[in-house]
Amino acid sequence: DSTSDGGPKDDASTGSSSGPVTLKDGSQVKLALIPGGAHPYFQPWKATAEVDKADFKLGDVTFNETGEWDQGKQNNVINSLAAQGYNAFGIFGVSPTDINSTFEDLKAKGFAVGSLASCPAGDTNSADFCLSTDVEAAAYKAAKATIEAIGGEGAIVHLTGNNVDSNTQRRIAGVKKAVAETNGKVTELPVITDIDKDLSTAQKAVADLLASKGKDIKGIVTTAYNPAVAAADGVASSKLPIKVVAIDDDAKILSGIKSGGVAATVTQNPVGQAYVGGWLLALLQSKQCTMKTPGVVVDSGSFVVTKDNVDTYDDERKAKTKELETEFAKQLSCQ
Amino acid sequence: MSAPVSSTATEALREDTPVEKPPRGTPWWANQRVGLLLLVVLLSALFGVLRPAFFNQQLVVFPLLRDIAMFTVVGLAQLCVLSIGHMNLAVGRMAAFSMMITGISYDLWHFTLYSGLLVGLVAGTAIGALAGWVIARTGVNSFVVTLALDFLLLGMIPLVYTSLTENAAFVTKPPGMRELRNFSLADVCIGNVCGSPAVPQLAIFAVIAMAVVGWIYARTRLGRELLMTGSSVRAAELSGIPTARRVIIAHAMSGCLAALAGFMLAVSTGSIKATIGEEFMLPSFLGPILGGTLLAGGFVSIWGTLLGTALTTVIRKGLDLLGVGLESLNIYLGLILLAALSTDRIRTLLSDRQAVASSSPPPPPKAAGSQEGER
Amino acid sequence: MKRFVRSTEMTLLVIGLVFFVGLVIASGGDLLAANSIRVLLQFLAVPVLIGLAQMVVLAVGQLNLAVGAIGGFAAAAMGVLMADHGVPVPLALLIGFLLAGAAGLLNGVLVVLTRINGFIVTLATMTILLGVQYRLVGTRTVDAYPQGLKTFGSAALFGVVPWIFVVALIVAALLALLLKRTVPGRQLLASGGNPIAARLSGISNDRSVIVAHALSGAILGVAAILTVASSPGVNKSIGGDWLLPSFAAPIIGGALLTGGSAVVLGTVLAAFIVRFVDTARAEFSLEPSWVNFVVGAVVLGSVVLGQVRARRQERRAVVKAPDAAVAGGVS
Amino acid sequence: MTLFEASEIVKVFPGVRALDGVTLTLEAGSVHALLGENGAGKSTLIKVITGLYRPDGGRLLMDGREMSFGSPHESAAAGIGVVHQERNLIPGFTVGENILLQKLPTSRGLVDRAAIRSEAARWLAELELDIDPDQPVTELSVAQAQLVEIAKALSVESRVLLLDEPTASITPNEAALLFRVVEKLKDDGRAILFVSHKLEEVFQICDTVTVLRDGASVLSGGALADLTRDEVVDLMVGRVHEALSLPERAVDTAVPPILELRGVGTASGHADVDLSVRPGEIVGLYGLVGAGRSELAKALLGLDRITAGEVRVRGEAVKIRTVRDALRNHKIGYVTENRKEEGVFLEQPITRNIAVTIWDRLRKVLGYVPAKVETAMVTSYVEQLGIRIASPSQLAGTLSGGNQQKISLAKWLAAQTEILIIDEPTVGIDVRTKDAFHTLIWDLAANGLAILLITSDLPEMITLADRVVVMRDHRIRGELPNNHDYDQMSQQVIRLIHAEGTTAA
Ligand SMILES: Nc1ncnc2c1ncn2[C@@H]1O[C@H](COP(=O)(O)OP(=O)(O)OP(=O)(O)O)[C@@H](O)[C@H]1O
Ligand SMILES: Nc1ncnc2c1ncn2[C@@H]1O[C@H](COP(=O)(O)OP(=O)(O)OP(=O)(O)O)[C@@H](O)[C@H]1O
Ligand SMILES: [Mg+2]
Ligand SMILES: [Mg+2]
Repeated sequence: DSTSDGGPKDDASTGSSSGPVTLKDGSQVKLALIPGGAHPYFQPWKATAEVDKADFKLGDVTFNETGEWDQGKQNNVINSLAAQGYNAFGIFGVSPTDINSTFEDLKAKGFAVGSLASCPAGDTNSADFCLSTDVEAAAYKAAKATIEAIGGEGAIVHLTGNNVDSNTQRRIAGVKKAVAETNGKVTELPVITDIDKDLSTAQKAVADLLASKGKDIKGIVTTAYNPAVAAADGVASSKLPIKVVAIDDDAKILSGIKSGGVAATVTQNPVGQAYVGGWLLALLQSKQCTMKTPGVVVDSGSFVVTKDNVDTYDDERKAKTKELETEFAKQLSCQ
Repeated sequence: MSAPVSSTATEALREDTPVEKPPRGTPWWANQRVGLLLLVVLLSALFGVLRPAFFNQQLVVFPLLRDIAMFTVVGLAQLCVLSIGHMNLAVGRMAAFSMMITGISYDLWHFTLYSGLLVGLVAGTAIGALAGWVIARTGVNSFVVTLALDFLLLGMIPLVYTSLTENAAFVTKPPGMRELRNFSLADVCIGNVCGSPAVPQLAIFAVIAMAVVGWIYARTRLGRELLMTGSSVRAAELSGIPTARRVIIAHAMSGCLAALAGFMLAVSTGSIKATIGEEFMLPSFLGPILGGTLLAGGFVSIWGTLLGTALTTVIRKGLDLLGVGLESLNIYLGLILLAALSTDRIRTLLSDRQAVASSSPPPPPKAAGSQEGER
Repeated sequence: MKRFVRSTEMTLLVIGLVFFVGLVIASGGDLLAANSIRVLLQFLAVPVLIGLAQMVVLAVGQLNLAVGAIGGFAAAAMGVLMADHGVPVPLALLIGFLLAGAAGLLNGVLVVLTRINGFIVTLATMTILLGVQYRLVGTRTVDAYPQGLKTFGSAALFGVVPWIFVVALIVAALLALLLKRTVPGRQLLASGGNPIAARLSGISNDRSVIVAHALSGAILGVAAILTVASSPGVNKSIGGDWLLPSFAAPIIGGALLTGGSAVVLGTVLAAFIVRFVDTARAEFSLEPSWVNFVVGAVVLGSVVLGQVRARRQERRAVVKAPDAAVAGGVS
Repeated sequence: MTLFEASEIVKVFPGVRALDGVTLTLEAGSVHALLGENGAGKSTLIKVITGLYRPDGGRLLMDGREMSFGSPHESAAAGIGVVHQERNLIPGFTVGENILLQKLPTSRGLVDRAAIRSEAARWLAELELDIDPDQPVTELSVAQAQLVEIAKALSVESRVLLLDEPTASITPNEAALLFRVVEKLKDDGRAILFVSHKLEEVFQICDTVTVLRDGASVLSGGALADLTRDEVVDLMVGRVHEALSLPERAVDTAVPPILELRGVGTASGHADVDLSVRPGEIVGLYGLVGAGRSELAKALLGLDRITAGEVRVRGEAVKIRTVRDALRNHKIGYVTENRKEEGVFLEQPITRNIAVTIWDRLRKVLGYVPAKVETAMVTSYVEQLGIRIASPSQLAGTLSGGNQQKISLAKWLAAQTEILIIDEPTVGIDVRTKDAFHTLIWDLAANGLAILLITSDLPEMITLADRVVVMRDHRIRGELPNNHDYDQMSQQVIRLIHAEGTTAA
């Protein structure tokens, strides 16, 4: 099974305190968690949604991933759910440049909306809040981890996803920043984008990279799922002394960390996003609280996992989740 | 108009051969459009009964109609090239290309909403005409040319976006765009009478497109010549139709409509980005073909395109509402599609069987006559 | 021989060689290293097969939009059988292969039974199979299958020629033999070349259509096996990028969309050329977008060139050849 | 000895009884003619015999034994070879493979190429054909292809050979070759069924005859020797058929030619073509298939490049670039020889098929074409040409060949052309319709149209033309005034065709 992080039961204990603000009545809240499409990253949301329901006694929760990475389809899904009575939405917007329009529509109809796991592009966030990994910071951390793994010197290369996505642009910036801080000791080869569509594309790109530039590369930092899997595998089979830093904590990647094939991975906090997001949305929708500054952006945290902390990183993450609740409590004005 | 044939010859020609009758008109229930309409209505009723929310004006009907409108325009874009027996595999990418130009016009040149649209339509027309020109000049199959063009644009568009924008999207919204996205006919009033809040204003674009395309194909010389070209290029060429020009025009129309669909998508999702139109290809074929437009060319149906599009969109929406998860969604979609297509076939067969009794001569064997034989 | 010199295959061979030599020079000879050649060939196996899978349906004037879906679904089935149900490798691969063949067969049968255009039928089956693939693996990447298979997937003859590439070549050779030298193969091409004449000669076009689709499915089954063997795991993205290359290879290879042409060698050579573009991209660290751009330009260029050549050979055709309905065949 | 018998065959298609109790008997060592007007059911009978269609009634007997053929395969195995009316070769295949397609020789599961070569060569030799079995069929001439089809029919070791209009698209010389082959096969004791609309041929080579009318046999197995041509025609037509009599028509030679070619050469190889047509004149352009007549016509229309000489229309040198140009600016029309592919739009209504040339004239604001005016215009031509239709919106493909041909002609009349090039107007068209066509063409000329008539049908040429121009190998070989005497004219024309070098008339 690939969803190896915490799992719902563990998190239930984390959340049982219900944070500093306790939801009075969640029974009118029907919560929908909507990822952009099917992706391993979101799988913890599914279980966490159920935990939200139990912990906060919500009217109903649902998890719907039928958006298929298409903003139009996702909008349809959202509208359908709204029509069926769901009134609090935690959404990962497919298109960061479009999602504000969707948020505005929902807000106009009186729903509570949270932007989860990704924030809208640009400086405005039309949702009530955004709880997401700061992708630039995460990429920065990943690059740092890579630089550390290669001993602070040499060439690294960054593999990532859809070039025409503002989050990708942020990731590229994050890596560049880390490289720039080494004052030229570490150099970065041209970024390889658009290889997250499917595993074989990623695999081929990695193999070609290793064949043509393998000797010059000391480290690979990946900020998308398929390239991460492919890079770990490709480097292992090429037997080149290249350090790979992956993303997320899919079972495959964790086993890579344990076996040493993957130097580090940067995990994010999907459970925290879904749990805290659900709690917040319920508070907002039940009109118990309002945001002091609507549209506030909060980093849900990113964690570098290496062989050393592979067994314990989840505790760190749970602590962060707790911290998030207190942090948000400050942003709320409640009755 | 003086007749070049004398009355004696006319007499001589008027032999006593029997009148050659066409095959008996197909019964009303075998008409594809009627079948589709029934199917759409029945399915809507079914979904409505299962989930009353299906008739929620703001949250279901409004976006549903907006989608139908947009995909109808997409279907019309394909229909224009189908009419000459061609295909346009680059519909989506043509939309992306035109919207890129529109986006530039908004972002860099600060155009108004409609002048930007106009620039996009021109760009779409131009790229479509280019495809048509290559096809007409080389005689290479349209499938190949538009596939290659698709690859080309697929490569080119992201390069432009990354070099021109920060977020890989043009986010400047000219005034009016937001309103266009959300306004319905309820916002259009004549005196005290306002339209329905369930009908999006965007749908007007589709209505205009349908009217214009319908007019062209039903009433004008251009439309007829396109259909004749689709029926048989060689006969068309030898009848004095400038087929090369018609090919270019059909593709240009396709590009123009693709641009319009791209605009509708951009307005309804929010921004102009490189991935616009990525999901256009399949619906572009489904709508017209379910509606009875021939892949081989020579016959188009505008209403059929609307109905075909409506059918697929309604099914998807219904499944959404029924809460069908991703594990089953595509399976059901595919199965319903196959079933819808097969019932159409069954209807045709049944009506053929009815015709056996009558004494009219048979229809000519279709192009692929080989497959039509007895065994 | 003379015919060969003027053929598409010859042109492709020359283009391919020039391209390759250019790349070798650009890489300062690195490309000739055993490992580089191995990587080059490793990722040719599947493109060759998917090109052939499309070519064989094009040969009867049909097309198969479900190439990626059939391959992905079969790969997912194999992965799940081995990883979740502990089915022994050979059996799992066999089942996956048969499933792919059956899916192809189903396409053919549906086309013949319903008389719906193949374009639409395969579109529908594609949608269904994508759903099934997702239902099988969800968002996981399944990789818990025996090491032996993976070893096969990455092993190479003399460390240079990957076994999976050898398998692809064997399939290509068998397909060529089938189409050129066996009665069913000839009948299939006859149906594609002139369906009416074929029927009058007692050939069942229906059977040809079914055979072609089933063959296409079977070839995709092999492609799925090679994918499972050679990739880090199986997930829902497998097959997602097969559709366009599946058309590019046979079309560059000289296949007629109207049917009747068997261009196995051309398809293989075209796959090589597309692969060289990939390699060039890595060599020059270009954005992947360039690959699409170049492939688009190459396809367009080669068809236009081919057309010019055909024109020169056949000056007599006065009226332009009709743009035949691609998906024709059955409507 | 009766080899084969079909008795009381019934075949029903949706809406038609194509065969209604047809009986046909084929004797060994004899050539049997199967006659009937278009649509009488000749081809359908052949398809029933070869197992392509399953009959709805009746029996098939081979050597007195009842047979039931499920597919062409089975009939071939029983020794029935057939040359269908439709062209029947697979383009990508070699001559050898095409000949043996029905039972490709194999060895160890693989197609045996050597066997194909030798066996095909055997059948080609039997027909005295000098064709390489390894040649692709796409390189064959029309006549060669036709003969290869006959080799294909023989290759199933056929004792019964069915030939469905084998001479429709070949010249008399090639037909003569074919007939020699038929004689030979007949002497070998095969039974041959011969379908043709050319009665001269039928009387030349057939022994017995069956006549079909509207799917029923009105004469089954009569000896041809006992019948006259007129009797046969009457049987086919179902009433007394009057021989064609055309009124007097004189060409005013004082009028200058409206179309004139001077030393024209084209990209497809014509050289030094001189030709002229006056208003009211019918100039016959005769030649063997492939002589380049249709190509010349197409070059005149701008579909092929003219490389030398000049074309003068109404006394002015012109350059015609497209068919549209020819039509609009010079009032030249071309009725193609290839009706189904180039002449009519089978899937389009009759209105559009005829109006296609006049939309230009009808169009109003924004290209709008008023449907009423269009239909009225079209209907007037439908009436004048006696095109028998149920409604103007009927699809052209539902009409018979003759009526389709009339439509193909009508669009040029509607366009009010003054120069009309008519290419093989009566190929595959039955006697009665043919007569109607001849009257029509004659009448058009009498009304002042200049007509260039391309035909391979010598009787037709001699009936209609005022002058006969003979073309061979893309060059004019001579010109003859026509005295309408068949025997004399045909001799002169054939002599011209085979003359060495160029002779001027
Ligand atoms: N496959 C078919 N389906 C339906 N009707 C058919 C079919 N084939 C032939 N017919 C009809 O059967 C009748 C006989 O046609 P057939 O082709 O046998 O005539 P024919 O005598 O060969 O004419 P021709 O001299 O023009 O070749 C016609 O009315 C024709 O339209
Ligand atoms: N149906 C055909 N298939 C293949 N080749 C053809 C065909 N018709 C003509 N050709 C070729 O085209 C060239 C010129 O033909 P063209 O049609 O101009 O001759 P034509 O004198 O008009 O003969 P036809 O009596 O067939 O009209 C020849 O080389 C001939 O072999
Ligand atoms: Mg016939
Ligand atoms: Mg000709």
